[in-house]
Amino acid sequence: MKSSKLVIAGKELSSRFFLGTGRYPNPFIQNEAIRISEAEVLTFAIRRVNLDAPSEDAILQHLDQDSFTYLPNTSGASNAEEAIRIARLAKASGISNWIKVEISADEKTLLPDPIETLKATETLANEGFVVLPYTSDDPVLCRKLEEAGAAAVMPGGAPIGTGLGVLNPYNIGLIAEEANVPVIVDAGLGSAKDIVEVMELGVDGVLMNTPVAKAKDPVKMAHAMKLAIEAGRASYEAGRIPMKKYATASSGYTSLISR
Amino acid sequence: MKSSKLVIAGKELSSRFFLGTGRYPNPFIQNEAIRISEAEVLTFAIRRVNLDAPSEDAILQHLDQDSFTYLPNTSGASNAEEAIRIARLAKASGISNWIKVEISADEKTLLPDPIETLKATETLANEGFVVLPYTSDDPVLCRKLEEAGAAAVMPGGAPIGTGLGVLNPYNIGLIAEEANVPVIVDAGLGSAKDIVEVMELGVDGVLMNTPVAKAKDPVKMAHAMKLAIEAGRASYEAGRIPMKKYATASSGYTSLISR
Amino acid sequence: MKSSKLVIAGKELSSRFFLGTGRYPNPFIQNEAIRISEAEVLTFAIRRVNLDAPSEDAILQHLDQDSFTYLPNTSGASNAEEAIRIARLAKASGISNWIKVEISADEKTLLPDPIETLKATETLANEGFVVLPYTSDDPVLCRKLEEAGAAAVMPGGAPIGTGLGVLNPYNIGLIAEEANVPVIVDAGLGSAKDIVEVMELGVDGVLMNTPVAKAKDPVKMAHAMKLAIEAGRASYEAGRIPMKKYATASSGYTSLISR
Amino acid sequence: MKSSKLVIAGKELSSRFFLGTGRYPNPFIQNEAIRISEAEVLTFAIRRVNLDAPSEDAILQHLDQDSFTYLPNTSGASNAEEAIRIARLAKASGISNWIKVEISADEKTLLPDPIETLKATETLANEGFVVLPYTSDDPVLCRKLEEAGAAAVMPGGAPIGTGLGVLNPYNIGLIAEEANVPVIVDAGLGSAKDIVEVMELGVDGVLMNTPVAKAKDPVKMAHAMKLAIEAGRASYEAGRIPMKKYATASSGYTSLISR
Amino acid sequence: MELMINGEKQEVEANTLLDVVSHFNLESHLVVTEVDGQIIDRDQWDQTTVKPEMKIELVHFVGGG
Amino acid sequence: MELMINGEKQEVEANTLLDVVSHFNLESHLVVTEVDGQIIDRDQWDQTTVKPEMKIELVHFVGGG
Amino acid sequence: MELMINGEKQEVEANTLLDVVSHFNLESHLVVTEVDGQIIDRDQWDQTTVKPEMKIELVHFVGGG
Amino acid sequence: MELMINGEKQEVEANTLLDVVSHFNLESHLVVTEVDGQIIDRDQWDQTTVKPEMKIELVHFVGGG
Repeated sequence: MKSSKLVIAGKELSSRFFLGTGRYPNPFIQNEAIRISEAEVLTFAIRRVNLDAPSEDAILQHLDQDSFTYLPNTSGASNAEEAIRIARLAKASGISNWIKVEISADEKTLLPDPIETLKATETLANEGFVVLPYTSDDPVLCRKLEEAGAAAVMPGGAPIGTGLGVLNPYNIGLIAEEANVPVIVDAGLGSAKDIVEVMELGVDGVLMNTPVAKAKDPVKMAHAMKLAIEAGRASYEAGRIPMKKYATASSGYTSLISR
Repeated sequence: MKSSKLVIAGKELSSRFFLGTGRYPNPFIQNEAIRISEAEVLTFAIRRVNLDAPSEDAILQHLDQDSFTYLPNTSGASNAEEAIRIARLAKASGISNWIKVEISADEKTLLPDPIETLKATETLANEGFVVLPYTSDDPVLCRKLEEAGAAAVMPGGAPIGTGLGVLNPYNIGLIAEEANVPVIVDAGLGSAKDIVEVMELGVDGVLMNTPVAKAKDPVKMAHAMKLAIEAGRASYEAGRIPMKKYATASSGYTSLISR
Repeated sequence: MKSSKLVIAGKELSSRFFLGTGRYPNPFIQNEAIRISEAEVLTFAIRRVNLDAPSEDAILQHLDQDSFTYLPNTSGASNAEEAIRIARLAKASGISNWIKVEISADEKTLLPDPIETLKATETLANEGFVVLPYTSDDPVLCRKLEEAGAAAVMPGGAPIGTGLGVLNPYNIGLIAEEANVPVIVDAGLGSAKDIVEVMELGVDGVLMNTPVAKAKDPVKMAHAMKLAIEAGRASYEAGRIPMKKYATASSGYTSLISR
Repeated sequence: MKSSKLVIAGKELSSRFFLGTGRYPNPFIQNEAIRISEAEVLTFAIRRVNLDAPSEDAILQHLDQDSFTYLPNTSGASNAEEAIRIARLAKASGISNWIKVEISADEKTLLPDPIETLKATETLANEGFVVLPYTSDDPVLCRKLEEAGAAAVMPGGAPIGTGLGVLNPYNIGLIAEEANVPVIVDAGLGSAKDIVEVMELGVDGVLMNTPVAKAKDPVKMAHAMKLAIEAGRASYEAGRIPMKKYATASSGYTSLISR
Repeated sequence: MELMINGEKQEVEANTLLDVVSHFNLESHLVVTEVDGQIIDRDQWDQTTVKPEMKIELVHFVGGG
Repeated sequence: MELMINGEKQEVEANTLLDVVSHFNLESHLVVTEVDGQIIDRDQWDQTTVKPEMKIELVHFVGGG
Repeated sequence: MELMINGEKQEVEANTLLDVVSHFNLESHLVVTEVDGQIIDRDQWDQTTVKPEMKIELVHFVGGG
Repeated sequence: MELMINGEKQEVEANTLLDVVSHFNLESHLVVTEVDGQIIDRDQWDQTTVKPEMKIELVHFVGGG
């Protein structure tokens, strides 16, 4: 069963599953989860080196760098200026010019700042970054991000790490319907069901971290999510039946034995 | 990623997906859908031979009979007596002693009759049938069906053919939690999302017909549903994260660059 | 704004709100809540007199008996025989021949037993009781209860005391659509929203206890629920707008200033 | 049962229901609906006089101007500049300095433009308008509107006129929880249930038009919505019971007759 | 004599059911009685003789939903 | 003779149930038979004599869910 | 003279804005006026001279949500 | 000399940025450097002279979503 490929900024991706690299029990489970997930795009954060223990958290040392596309995020930024600075540092590493713009001023909800996110997206796109902004599910904002040069838009399903799933399927569906760039649902999903739900709404992919990293069995969950992405995409392409209020028999009522 | 196997009446099944054989565009698409679905259990109905064109609808001629477990249904029966008669005719064919008890008096909703379904289940179980009753999602009724000798219980997600999905996830989850026999969700599901949702509730399998047969592309949808079953089971076994009201960052807030 | 009246067994009721009498902080709050609720039908349970303190819980001493219709329940019964015995004791008190059949074998869910409930309903209806069975939301079972002589059917929204609301609005709506006797939603509702939701589905009334008795302010909540019943009924009678996928302006787009 | 009053820009309102004046069958039904609704705040649009029939649609001639607070909207504006112009024209009429900022560039969804809405809100608040912006349910945007001087924020439940209800109760609840100005849910609601749902989430009021004007019986629906507002507010203030997974009996299990 | 009342052994001096009800000061209460499985109406209390070991139920209404 | 087959009157020349099945070319099909309410196994077809007015059901499997 | 009123060319005999408003019998209506982008208050109508080609807006309230 | 590295005062003997990076044994790591707000590429480390009080950032990738 072949599915059409996802293409972002000219790069063809064979997986529609983007995986985060935070909060795993240990690097070995993380790498096994990454392997099983078949994810090609991995996200990271940028932080200061801990000068007392420099090698801690040096996440990339555990990975075969050639086989992935790296998507650093600007987490920790509370405005466009900070996000732009982090993006430039990430790019200077030489491993990727992709950037997930993530700007939040509210530590309780970590919800993205629409104004600052739009500013940063415009600036970074003009600097030649491949910009994937994490945004609210506001369809108008998503259109503006696209116009500002976003290579894809990444509306959240629910606040980061909540596992609440897709709070507003209507908006996500509307964004998928109207966008001219790929739509990747980012944040808030909790289970394989949530993934299939958004994929059936027509989005192009899903970015997840906590639901895999914090599952009882992260590796098996990575497998479940991989299958869910494929199931949801295939279901979307296969074209579901319409909903009906009343029942329809799967065999005719002619030739009944007892009539 | 191995998953534990589903066992019904001592028979170990390698697939948790039960597929119906009605309403496909043609036998060739049907057989391809069956093949792709990897379903082992197939359902059928019993009807009078059309004496003017005897070979019509002789469904089994298209199938390799050894590789499947056949689950004839008693559709068309409006009471226990009619269902029992149909069950005995099905068994007399010699191809299976499994029977899906399906009794409905209401052609608008095709909802199962709890009283007659319980009666027929008891009688047929005593006659040595492997009885899988299609039932409402009433947890007390499901327990009584189990006590009456059902080899598995098959609560409906929604009325047959509606594609409305799981109308009452709470009840389905409660049934899965309390049952001592396998729980197969039968009827009413519409999409791959619905399958993953019930599998994550802990049910043992799903029986589907219309959502595959009437999809725009039945073969690709059969593939989607197969993946959904696997995704949902793996997700259930991997143990999802709890839902939280507020957000949790996937990277710490120490070592932020701009603080 | 007049609404048509609810009539059960020939008795015209001016309120569609049935109120339970258990679990209030104290008799004074209970009576004030009852007064504010404007409920006409009150439910009770039957228990053994505590011989060490006979006057405890003698609920009726707090009420003006003439202004209410009493609906004793058979709570505690785990089969038809026990329910029938309790019903006869209740009737022998001389205060009411109405009975809420409530039969449950499962203390965890308190879900009603469909088979025993049907048996008890038939017997008691034949003995001249006005029978209002508490039942699951199985539409076929509700029809059978009606045929067995129920004066009204009382499907549960969710398990007793959970406050989960209407777990299956589809079934409740179907029951309201098909029933030839009044439909009173009993059990599981948690808030005023839940009441309006079921009333808009076309049910004839609601029976509630815990959501009022255990609210932070039971009297104010009784008021809220009373208003909710009226709001939901008026909304049902007024005929809501259809849902549409896309927007419609409330002013035309001709004569726009800036075009 | 007294409820605390809603105050906007120093004005105490005795009703939490804001009513729109578009799309009624005729002025007489409209006025009767307004009277029954007990709404104090009425919304209007500004359009060019039709020079061929000047008196058409001169809505205010039908109303007693002293008893209401008028809330003109900027509908038809597709950017801040147009909205500001319309606001100034509205104010020049001398009947109100309140303005509902409504800016949309998309005629299919009529969803508000977050960037332009924020701009217009800031400018108009500085000019001394009492600004109530219609906005998406993005909690961060609502906070920025508040900081920009909005007297209240009006997140939409769903796109205008769809009657889809509250697409994202989580966000609406979060906005109500965090806002320091009144929160009025505007647009997309369809029924009395939707009103009670948002009021129980803690919002301060609801603005509605189509669900009343286009109901089968607009006057009775106006009554239903008025009751729903009161029911929802009282329920919110009374403090609902928590949801529980399993049941709780409303009478104890001691002193059961049959044990 | 010894009676089984509400499931418990009780020592009560009584000839009739009325004596039993009075023993617990329940005449004025809305109490319903059952003797050996038979419901006895209030107006039959004084004509209902009780004998040792009889099973008597004294029930009433309590708050419920 | 006249038989009631699958609810309809049919004129069939037949001595045994096998003749009836053959008449409709159903020997090779997975067809199940019932005569006057009794299920007749395939291996009994040739020994089952049919008489006028007998009620015969010839059923098979069709697609279903 | 020719004026652009509400986006359409109109031939109106008028010296002041008040004449224009009167021309359409709108004095008694709750109408708001804008001339070449400037809002003109009602009490300025009679002192506001109109010249050919001026852009005039005559707006009012209509039903809306 | 005293430098402000990653927001903390540090006493480091260094002439060039490379010396600073080496001081913390980070040459082999995928570390990115910023000096007084200017990003300095790896190949400029040895030519970038550091002076007292300079603000230096040494950052790297960590796990994130």
